Amino acid sequence: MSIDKRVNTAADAIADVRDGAVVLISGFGGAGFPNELIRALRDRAPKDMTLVVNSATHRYSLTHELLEAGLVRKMICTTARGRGKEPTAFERLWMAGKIELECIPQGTFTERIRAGGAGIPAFYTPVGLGTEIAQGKEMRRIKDRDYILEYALSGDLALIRADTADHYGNLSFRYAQMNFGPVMATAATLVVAEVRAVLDEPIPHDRVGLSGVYVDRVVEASK
Amino acid sequence: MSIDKRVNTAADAIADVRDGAVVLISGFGGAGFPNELIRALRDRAPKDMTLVVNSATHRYSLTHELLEAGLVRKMICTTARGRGKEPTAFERLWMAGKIELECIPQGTFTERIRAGGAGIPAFYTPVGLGTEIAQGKEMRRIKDRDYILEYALSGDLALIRADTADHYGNLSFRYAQMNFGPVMATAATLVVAEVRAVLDEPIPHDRVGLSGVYVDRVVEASK
Amino acid sequence: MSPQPLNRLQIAWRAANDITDGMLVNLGLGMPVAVADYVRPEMDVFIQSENGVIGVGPAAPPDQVDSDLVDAGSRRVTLRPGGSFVDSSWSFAMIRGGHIDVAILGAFEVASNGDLANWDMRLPNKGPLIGGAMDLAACARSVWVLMEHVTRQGAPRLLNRCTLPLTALHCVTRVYTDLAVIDVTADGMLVREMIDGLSAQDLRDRTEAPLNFAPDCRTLTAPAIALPDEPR
Amino acid sequence: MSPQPLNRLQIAWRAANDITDGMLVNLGLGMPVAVADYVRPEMDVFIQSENGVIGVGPAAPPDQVDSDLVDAGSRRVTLRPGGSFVDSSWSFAMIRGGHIDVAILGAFEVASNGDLANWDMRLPNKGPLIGGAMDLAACARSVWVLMEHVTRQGAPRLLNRCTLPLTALHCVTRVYTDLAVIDVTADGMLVREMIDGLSAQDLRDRTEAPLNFAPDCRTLTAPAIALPDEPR
Repeated sequence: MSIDKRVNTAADAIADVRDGAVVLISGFGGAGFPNELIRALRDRAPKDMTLVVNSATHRYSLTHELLEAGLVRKMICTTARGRGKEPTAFERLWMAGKIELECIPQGTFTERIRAGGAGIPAFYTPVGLGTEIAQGKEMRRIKDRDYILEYALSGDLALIRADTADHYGNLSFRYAQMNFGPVMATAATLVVAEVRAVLDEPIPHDRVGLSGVYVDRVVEASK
Repeated sequence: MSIDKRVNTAADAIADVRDGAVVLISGFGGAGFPNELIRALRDRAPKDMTLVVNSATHRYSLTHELLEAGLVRKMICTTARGRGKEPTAFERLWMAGKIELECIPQGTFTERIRAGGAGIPAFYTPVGLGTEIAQGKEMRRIKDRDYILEYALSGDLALIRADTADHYGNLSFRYAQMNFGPVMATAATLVVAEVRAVLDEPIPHDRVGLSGVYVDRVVEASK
Repeated sequence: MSPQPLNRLQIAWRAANDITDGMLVNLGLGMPVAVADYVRPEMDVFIQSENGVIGVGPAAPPDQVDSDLVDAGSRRVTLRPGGSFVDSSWSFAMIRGGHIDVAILGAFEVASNGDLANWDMRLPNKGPLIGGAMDLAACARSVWVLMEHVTRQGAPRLLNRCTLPLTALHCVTRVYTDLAVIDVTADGMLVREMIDGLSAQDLRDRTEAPLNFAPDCRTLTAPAIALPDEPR
Repeated sequence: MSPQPLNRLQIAWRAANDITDGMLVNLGLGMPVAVADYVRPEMDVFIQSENGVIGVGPAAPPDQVDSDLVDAGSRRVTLRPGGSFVDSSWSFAMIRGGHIDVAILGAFEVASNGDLANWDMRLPNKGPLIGGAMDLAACARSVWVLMEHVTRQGAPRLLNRCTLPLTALHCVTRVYTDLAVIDVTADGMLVREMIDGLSAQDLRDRTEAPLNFAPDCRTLTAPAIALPDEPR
């Protein structure tokens, strides 16, 4: 067992993240939030981070703790609106002009991240054409239809949540838990996965949802 | 059971293919060739087809029968060289000037097909830069590196091979069998899958390798 | 008897009636989600959700709730037979690639050329919410809109031009409101159905966009469906 | 004693010795495939194959052959512990995205600036074969080339400029031949190891590209490895 990506604590797993880091965080629709890693990141408290996360503040996610701790300089997301009438942690900072926002279509969000991990520096998409999203972006006509040019997105650190891991870093996911996890893992320099359980045996090949070649560290959630 | 994509024979499954069709055929490294569908296509004998297939003639595939029957006008592939000293069916036609060839890098091949199925009309890639592949293609510098522009590729018919299917068209694959099957299924107007076994019950969600929403017809291989 | 507008669930019911066998459908937040409850039982339909569910089933009963089995709106759901899951890159490849037969979306405004505004009401103190709306609107084969015909203030939502930020251009193919069912055609808006007791002029009074009426324009009806006492 | 060039398997052995723990490696057809047999046992290495195998194991014993468990060269293989499979789009996203630590490739020619020609010898009667070579050469973090130092006709393969069609520009980082191990640096080719009994001038005579010699240039040695009687 030469390759062993298991780490004891969430704190250890993110100990070397630096100020200014671009951090990708998985989770969507209530599933797949690496909340123990997010809390460890808050405790580690790197400054001026850029977060790449679907929802700026989601009620099942702890990203609001990073925001409230004043650690986030910029948010790249697809949803920055809270549900209730009360403004969210993000909305308060944003209205106060204390945080930069890049709110983009969800398919463009995930495709830009995939591109970042797949060696595609830029691609054309029809999504956002004729809307605010297209402002300032290059347009191009291809076969009688107009498209806008979007660029790859990648980061320094990806925090993702899965169901199980093995010591090779292979991950399995449950139901709709995977969402942005796999693409984010392809697009970050350091990839840390929080899982329900780290297994002693390798995950069978047909249960691997993301190969361990993309994962640097795995940590078992405490609960 | 309202949705039922099962078809009795390979001949029925490809009965409506037309002359001039662009046909995507899965298979790579000996696995995933839909050979009964290929033979049915030869018997159906549409003319002037364009084949989109990794290997122009592979010793485990029957594409050579389409070539020998004179049904192929153009080949889009990544490998057009046979193993032995004897020229392959493709090489004979090609040397005689009877077939058009577009031989491209394999990653560009699969990414162009993915793009065709994913609504991306074009993308930039570093692959092929400075080679014959780049000739006549648009180049662009992005962040200090040069890239070439590649366009999406899609077709009229995809023939793919899988292990099992259910009546919804869901497919499961064995080992390295999937290769080009999933992306090809996203990029063709009509998708036909040949499988070892059509199951009576739906494939469990965590065994589905390709969702049936991409598959129009499934047929059980006779052997 | 004064004309009786449809309620939200009746609008969803009416849209559900146009769903045909084997369709792959995406349902937006709000009114569209209710469409699932009214798809005719003989129809075999797959509902896709942006977070990667292919084949969303009914809401999970309390004893079957699983926090990993959710839809894009964070509802705890079930999976229908034959359903499966993909990651977000596959989910949006499916959407952007034109594999969704119908996206059923809520809207603030629809223009007579099919332009849609449904993502940003410019509310004070609230951030933007795009989510998957732009991908769905721009790339689904058909886009059906479900909305009240006019705003709470009585202003029309079917306009010559949208005033709110656009979601996508020329995308809406059909609109279901509490008053009418309207196709968006190359020649503008064509009323297919209208509730009983409403005149063409009544509808035009509530609509900024020019309206044509189909020669076979029918009465828009729906069974009685009670609204739950839901917090909005 | 005249200098004893390495045979094909000894070249593979020598390259295998530079593989370090945890590397993700892709092995090209021909000589590179043999590298797998000589990776030091204490190294834990994943071999990726373009057809979607992550963790290619040894060739399948006759009683375990499975026609669906193959590598990109159609060899019937096994899967190592912790291995898994992806489809071609993921496989090449992995390659093009720079996730392969080392691609070990055969070659016809390498230029002193690292240009590689390995896909088309312009043989009469034979079609082109690109496969995954261009993706691997252009995008792997390191590209190691394994080849005979000169052609069968005695012409050098390490050139000022490639004469055959290029595979990728400036990509080769290291070359293993039957005579030497050579790094391709920003300052040209740097000889790291050379077989016993060969002089610097002897090597230069067999090389068109200018050669620098590392101050600590060592003797290239390998254990005796017999070539099988293989049909080539």
